[in-house]
Amino acid sequence: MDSSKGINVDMRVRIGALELRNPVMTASGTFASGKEYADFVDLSRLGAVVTKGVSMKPWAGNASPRIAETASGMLNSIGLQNPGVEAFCAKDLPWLATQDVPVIVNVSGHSLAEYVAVAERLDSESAVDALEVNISCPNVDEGGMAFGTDCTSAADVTRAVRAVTSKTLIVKLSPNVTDVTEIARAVEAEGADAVSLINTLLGMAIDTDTWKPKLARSVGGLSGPAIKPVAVRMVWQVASAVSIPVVGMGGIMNAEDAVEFMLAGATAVAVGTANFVDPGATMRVVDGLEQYCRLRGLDRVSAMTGAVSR
Amino acid sequence: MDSSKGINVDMRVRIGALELRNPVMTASGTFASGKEYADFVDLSRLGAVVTKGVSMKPWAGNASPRIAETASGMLNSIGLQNPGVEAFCAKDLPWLATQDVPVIVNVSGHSLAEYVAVAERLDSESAVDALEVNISCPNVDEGGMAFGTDCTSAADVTRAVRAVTSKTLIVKLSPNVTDVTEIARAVEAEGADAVSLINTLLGMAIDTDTWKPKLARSVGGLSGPAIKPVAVRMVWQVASAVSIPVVGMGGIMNAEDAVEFMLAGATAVAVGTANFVDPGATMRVVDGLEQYCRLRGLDRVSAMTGAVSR
Amino acid sequence: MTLPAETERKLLERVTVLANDRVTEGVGLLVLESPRVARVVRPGQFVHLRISTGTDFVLRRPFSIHRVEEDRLHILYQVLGTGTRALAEKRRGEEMDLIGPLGHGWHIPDGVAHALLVAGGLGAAPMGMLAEELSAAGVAVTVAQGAPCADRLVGRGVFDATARRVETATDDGSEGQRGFVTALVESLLVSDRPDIVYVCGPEPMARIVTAQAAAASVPCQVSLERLMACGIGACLSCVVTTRDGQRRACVDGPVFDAESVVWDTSEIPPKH
Amino acid sequence: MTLPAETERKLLERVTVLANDRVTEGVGLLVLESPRVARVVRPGQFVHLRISTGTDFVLRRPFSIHRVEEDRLHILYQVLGTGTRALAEKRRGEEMDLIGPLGHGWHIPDGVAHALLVAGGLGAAPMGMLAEELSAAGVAVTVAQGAPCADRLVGRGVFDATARRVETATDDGSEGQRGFVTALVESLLVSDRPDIVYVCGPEPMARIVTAQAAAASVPCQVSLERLMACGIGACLSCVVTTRDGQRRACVDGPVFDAESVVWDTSEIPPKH
Ligand SMILES: Cc1cc2nc3c(=O)[nH]c(=O)nc-3n(C[C@H](O)[C@H](O)[C@H](O)COP(=O)(O)OP(=O)(O)OC[C@H]3O[C@@H](n4cnc5c(N)ncnc54)[C@H](O)[C@@H]3O)c2cc1C
Ligand SMILES: Cc1cc2nc3c(=O)[nH]c(=O)nc-3n(C[C@H](O)[C@H](O)[C@H](O)COP(=O)(O)OP(=O)(O)OC[C@H]3O[C@@H](n4cnc5c(N)ncnc54)[C@H](O)[C@@H]3O)c2cc1C
Ligand SMILES: Cc1cc2nc3c(=O)[nH]c(=O)nc-3n(C[C@H](O)[C@H](O)[C@H](O)COP(=O)(O)O)c2cc1C
Ligand SMILES: Cc1cc2nc3c(=O)[nH]c(=O)nc-3n(C[C@H](O)[C@H](O)[C@H](O)COP(=O)(O)O)c2cc1C
Ligand code: FES
Ligand code: FES
Repeated sequence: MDSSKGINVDMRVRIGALELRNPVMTASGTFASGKEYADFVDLSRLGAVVTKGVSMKPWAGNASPRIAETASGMLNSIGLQNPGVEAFCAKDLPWLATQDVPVIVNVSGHSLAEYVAVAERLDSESAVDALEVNISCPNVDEGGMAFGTDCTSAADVTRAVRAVTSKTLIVKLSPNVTDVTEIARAVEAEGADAVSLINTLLGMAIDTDTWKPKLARSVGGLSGPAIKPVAVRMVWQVASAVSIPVVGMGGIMNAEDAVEFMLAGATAVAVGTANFVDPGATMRVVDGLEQYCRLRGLDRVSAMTGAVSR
Repeated sequence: MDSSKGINVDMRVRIGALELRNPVMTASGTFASGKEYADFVDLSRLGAVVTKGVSMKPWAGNASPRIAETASGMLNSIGLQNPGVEAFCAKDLPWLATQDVPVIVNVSGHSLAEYVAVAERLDSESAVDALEVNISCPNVDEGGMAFGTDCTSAADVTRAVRAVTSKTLIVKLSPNVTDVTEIARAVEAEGADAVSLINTLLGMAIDTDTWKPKLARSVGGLSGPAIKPVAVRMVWQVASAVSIPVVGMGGIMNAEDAVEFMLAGATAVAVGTANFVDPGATMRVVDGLEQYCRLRGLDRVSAMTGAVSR
Repeated sequence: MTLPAETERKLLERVTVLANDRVTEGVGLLVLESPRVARVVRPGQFVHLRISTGTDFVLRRPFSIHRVEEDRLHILYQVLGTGTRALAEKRRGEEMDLIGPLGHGWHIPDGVAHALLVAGGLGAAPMGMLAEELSAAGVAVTVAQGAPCADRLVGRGVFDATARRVETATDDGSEGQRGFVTALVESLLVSDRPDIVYVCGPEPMARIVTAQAAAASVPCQVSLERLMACGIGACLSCVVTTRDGQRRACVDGPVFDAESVVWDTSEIPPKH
Repeated sequence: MTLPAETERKLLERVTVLANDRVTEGVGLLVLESPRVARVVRPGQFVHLRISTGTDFVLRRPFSIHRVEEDRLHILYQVLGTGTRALAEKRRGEEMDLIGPLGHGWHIPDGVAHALLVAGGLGAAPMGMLAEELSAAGVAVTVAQGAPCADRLVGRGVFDATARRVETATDDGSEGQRGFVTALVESLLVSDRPDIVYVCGPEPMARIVTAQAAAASVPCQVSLERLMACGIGACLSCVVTTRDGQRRACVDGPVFDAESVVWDTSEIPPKH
């Protein structure tokens, strides 16, 4: 930081036991394990890498087409395709361990037992700094979102994972619910160290030429700028309902969007769809956040968290 | 219809006891009672006019600012400002009665009693063809959306209004729920003749200059193209969950969007935010739908309803 | 005096950009060929312009008519956000569509002999045509114009051509009196004894001028900006609180009798 | 023969439009000044182009490199939807950014002496550079090209300049043989006895050619199109089912060993 440019900004934020050098994470599923972005992103300048969802056994994911573009957004129905936790530990983790960046592994499951098994398997991996338990994937038939749309099952998954992991535990919430604060409180009560939100909104698009859904799976998850107002609202609601940190995401394209989420109550943010638009998007958000703080005379980024006036 | 351009298309659709000359309605709150659009729209060429929400007593609505633009959409927190049902019957209805277009009055309430009172008051008005009961307004503190996010209260309102009206009864559903089909089934069971959806998604935007919410009320309803994928998905889900007709809306900007909703299962559609973009939008949707049918060799527009392949 | 009445009919017109030039840092002058609207627009009315035809930003943008020259509309605009940035990119020959003429413009009561026009910043935009009509009708016009600096005193051409007297104030003193335009108003109300005050500019300034005019017992009209979706009276996004209840800026305004305005927090927050 | 290897490093390059001209109804040729990518791109690779900088449509669009001329990339594109319509509007001098070079292009095995290139419609796009490299390496090139009509036989320039033989088929018989290109392939496999077949075009056609090549025991490579979000291997939106499991078209393809492809319903639905 060049002092001639003004004050030094303390960019650090804390999520559970984890101190991040800045609040900018990658959103799960949009950054793989980071290797693909290494030509565009200096991983050591990220707050954290959040990996693609990892399950116990390999998952093939859904049929194609798996994406569709929509106004200011996109639908995806990837369906958590992944090679399973063993392959992840064998291939991705060793590489990530060399990258000087906190690693948050996104944990998927078809069943409560699978969530627990993945969490347990990862607990012994020193390269893993935190788990983000995805109870909000709209793209799998069993499990996924079903766990995140009901307080009891959300609490059950959190409790069970909490019991087997000593790592920082983040639970990722679904926006496809009547009252997101209720779910947030339920997972907080079971020992989640933080919540992250939002996962994608369940959506659909139909091809008016072929009269078929644009996604082979019919429905998928909506992400991108289109959903930002819904995401900001939910972060704002949840931040005042729980006392654990909130990781905000949904449509963040630039630093100003990240500021909006922090003002709404997010301690950290994640950049998802924007990585597809600009593979270096995370770097621009990091730099832009720091620049914003400097221009506003803020000496720490965390001063923005929840600072929106009521 | 010029026969040289191909087949005649039967554009009529039926919603309860109401036969519409085509499936294109206006979305409540975006068209007032139509007078303001008379320079741009031939009202007699609409399927129906759906009025702004009408309550028993005059409502002042919310503080300003009441709108904010978002990516491919907008937030509004108008808050059902209206002069009350008496003023509506005295000023708007007589004018509407001369317009040769079916009139659907959007009914608002702070309480169950208010919904009933408005419905009762309108039952004797011959110029009113149908009621659309809005149990999904995200912009009022009591009533509004609270009724539409819970099966029991949605059923209660429907039952109570059904008891006092002989008119076609449409219930307007909120998208801010975990399972929209559950609410749709509940109102169907209580005698709704149709459901309309979606009302706006609850959203928020924050001004990163002032650190204040962009809307005076903090949160508001998201509409426009951004929400179309969510709307299409919900129409698709509801259409296969109930056997009453569905009126689809949310982000319809042109005829192709209307086709998408019909394929998903809508019998009729409503055009909202698009009226602000192009005050003649409804006319273009009517003409475009007919043109689309002609090009595809469809002799009736209703052939598209629910025709998306599974 | 009898001036043509505002038209009742709103038009949707496809218009061509004839020119779009930078006037000063962050301000442009857009000239549109818009014969149907040009024929009927009255001072203080506005048009609702569709800048994007994509879905990125869906709303139209309201702009006052600064002047009319034959079938051409002149619009003075400040580059602020998404829409005006895109507007500044429009090139000669491009087409757009607009709805207009909209709203209730300035009213010139019978018997007015001397008018004071108070413009703060881009508040000069809706006042060009007003100055022209007043002076054409034989009304003496004084203009008090304020801006951050000399460059930003936009619309000078028409004021110099029509007003008997033009006084300026700049925040940095680069032209005219250093300080706020309200200080000019204070003395002009005394020295020039206008029969009427017309004001447009940032709301805190307009509010002070309203009070100054009231204190001097001079009738005052103010043009207000509100966020607008439809622009034609249907959506209720643009309400202004008045003594007679909530009024829509797009049809009942943008010009209001200043004394009737209840100044609240509904103004649009200023941009940095 | 030794050809330069595909580069491992992906670049984000800000490029300038040097030309953007209509080639035929609904097809354009975009020439971009892109020195860094031009230097390293290999035949069959593609770039991921950011056409809009607004939020209206957020995804990039993938386009093959048709040819390279010094530091210029030539892209042949068909106007289909939102993105390509906007692309067709780009004028000389405008800037865009692209990521490239991406993907795994055509492979030229050692010992190939005679290659058959089969292009259906815009399938000619990724084959220009291939034809050039093959012929520069002394490989005899036969091109079998199909299109709806004569006009749509795009990329003819480079094929005529490099191929020993060019055979065409059009649906309407307006040039070459009437009917499908697959009929040409059937006879060329016999008459020309190629050592290798390269194919790109609509998937049903590519599938038939794959089978024809297999029946003739000639190795075959196919370039496939999939919907792509990231274009760099991270999002898994572009998977192709192969005998070795699901592969990403953007990094493991777009060129695949045709025999390994399991033809399913994941192709992009054709547009009207
Ligand atoms: C009746 C009327 C007449 C006007 N005449 C002029 C004029 O002659 N010259 C001029 O420069 N400006 C004028 N304005 C203001 C002009 O409309 C805004 O500057 C413009 O809409 C900003 O758009 P944007 O996309 O650049 O800003 P953004 O902030 O990106 O716009 C976001 C949303 O806020 C609205 N908005 C932002 N600022 C304003 C504002 N000050 N007033 C109304 N809406 C706003 C936009 O229309 C849009 O809906 C007028 C406003 C009104 C209501
Ligand atoms: C590796 C690769 C190379 C390609 N090379 C060329 C080329 O050289 N010339 C050419 O004309 N076309 C090429 N295409 C196809 C080109 O990408 C699409 O035609 C283009 O993306 C359509 O965009 P659109 O906005 O006009 O269509 P829209 O239908 O509006 O696009 C909507 C979404 O679907 C995607 N999409 C639609 N059609 C296709 C398609 N056929 N392939 C991939 N994505 C599609 C778009 O990228 C976008 O994400 C290539 C595709 C791939 C995957
Ligand atoms: C292609 C794609 C794949 C995703 N995969 C996952 C996943 O594996 N696990 C998960 O928790 N979220 C996943 N998400 C959701 C994102 O992490 C994020 O919550 C969402 O996209 C909203 O952020 P955005 O608008 O910035 O993309 C995925 C999103 C996209 C677009
Ligand atoms: C400014 C505005 C006011 C609205 N007022 C009402 C209302 O009074 N009653 C109601 O049921 N819906 C109201 N709505 C919701 C619309 O009728 C519609 O359900 C929603 O906007 C989605 O459609 P759209 O995306 O086409 O606008 C309003 C929407 C807007 C944008
Ligand atoms: S802008 Fe819609 S009522 Fe004024
Ligand atoms: S496009 Fe993202 S993995 Fe291929």
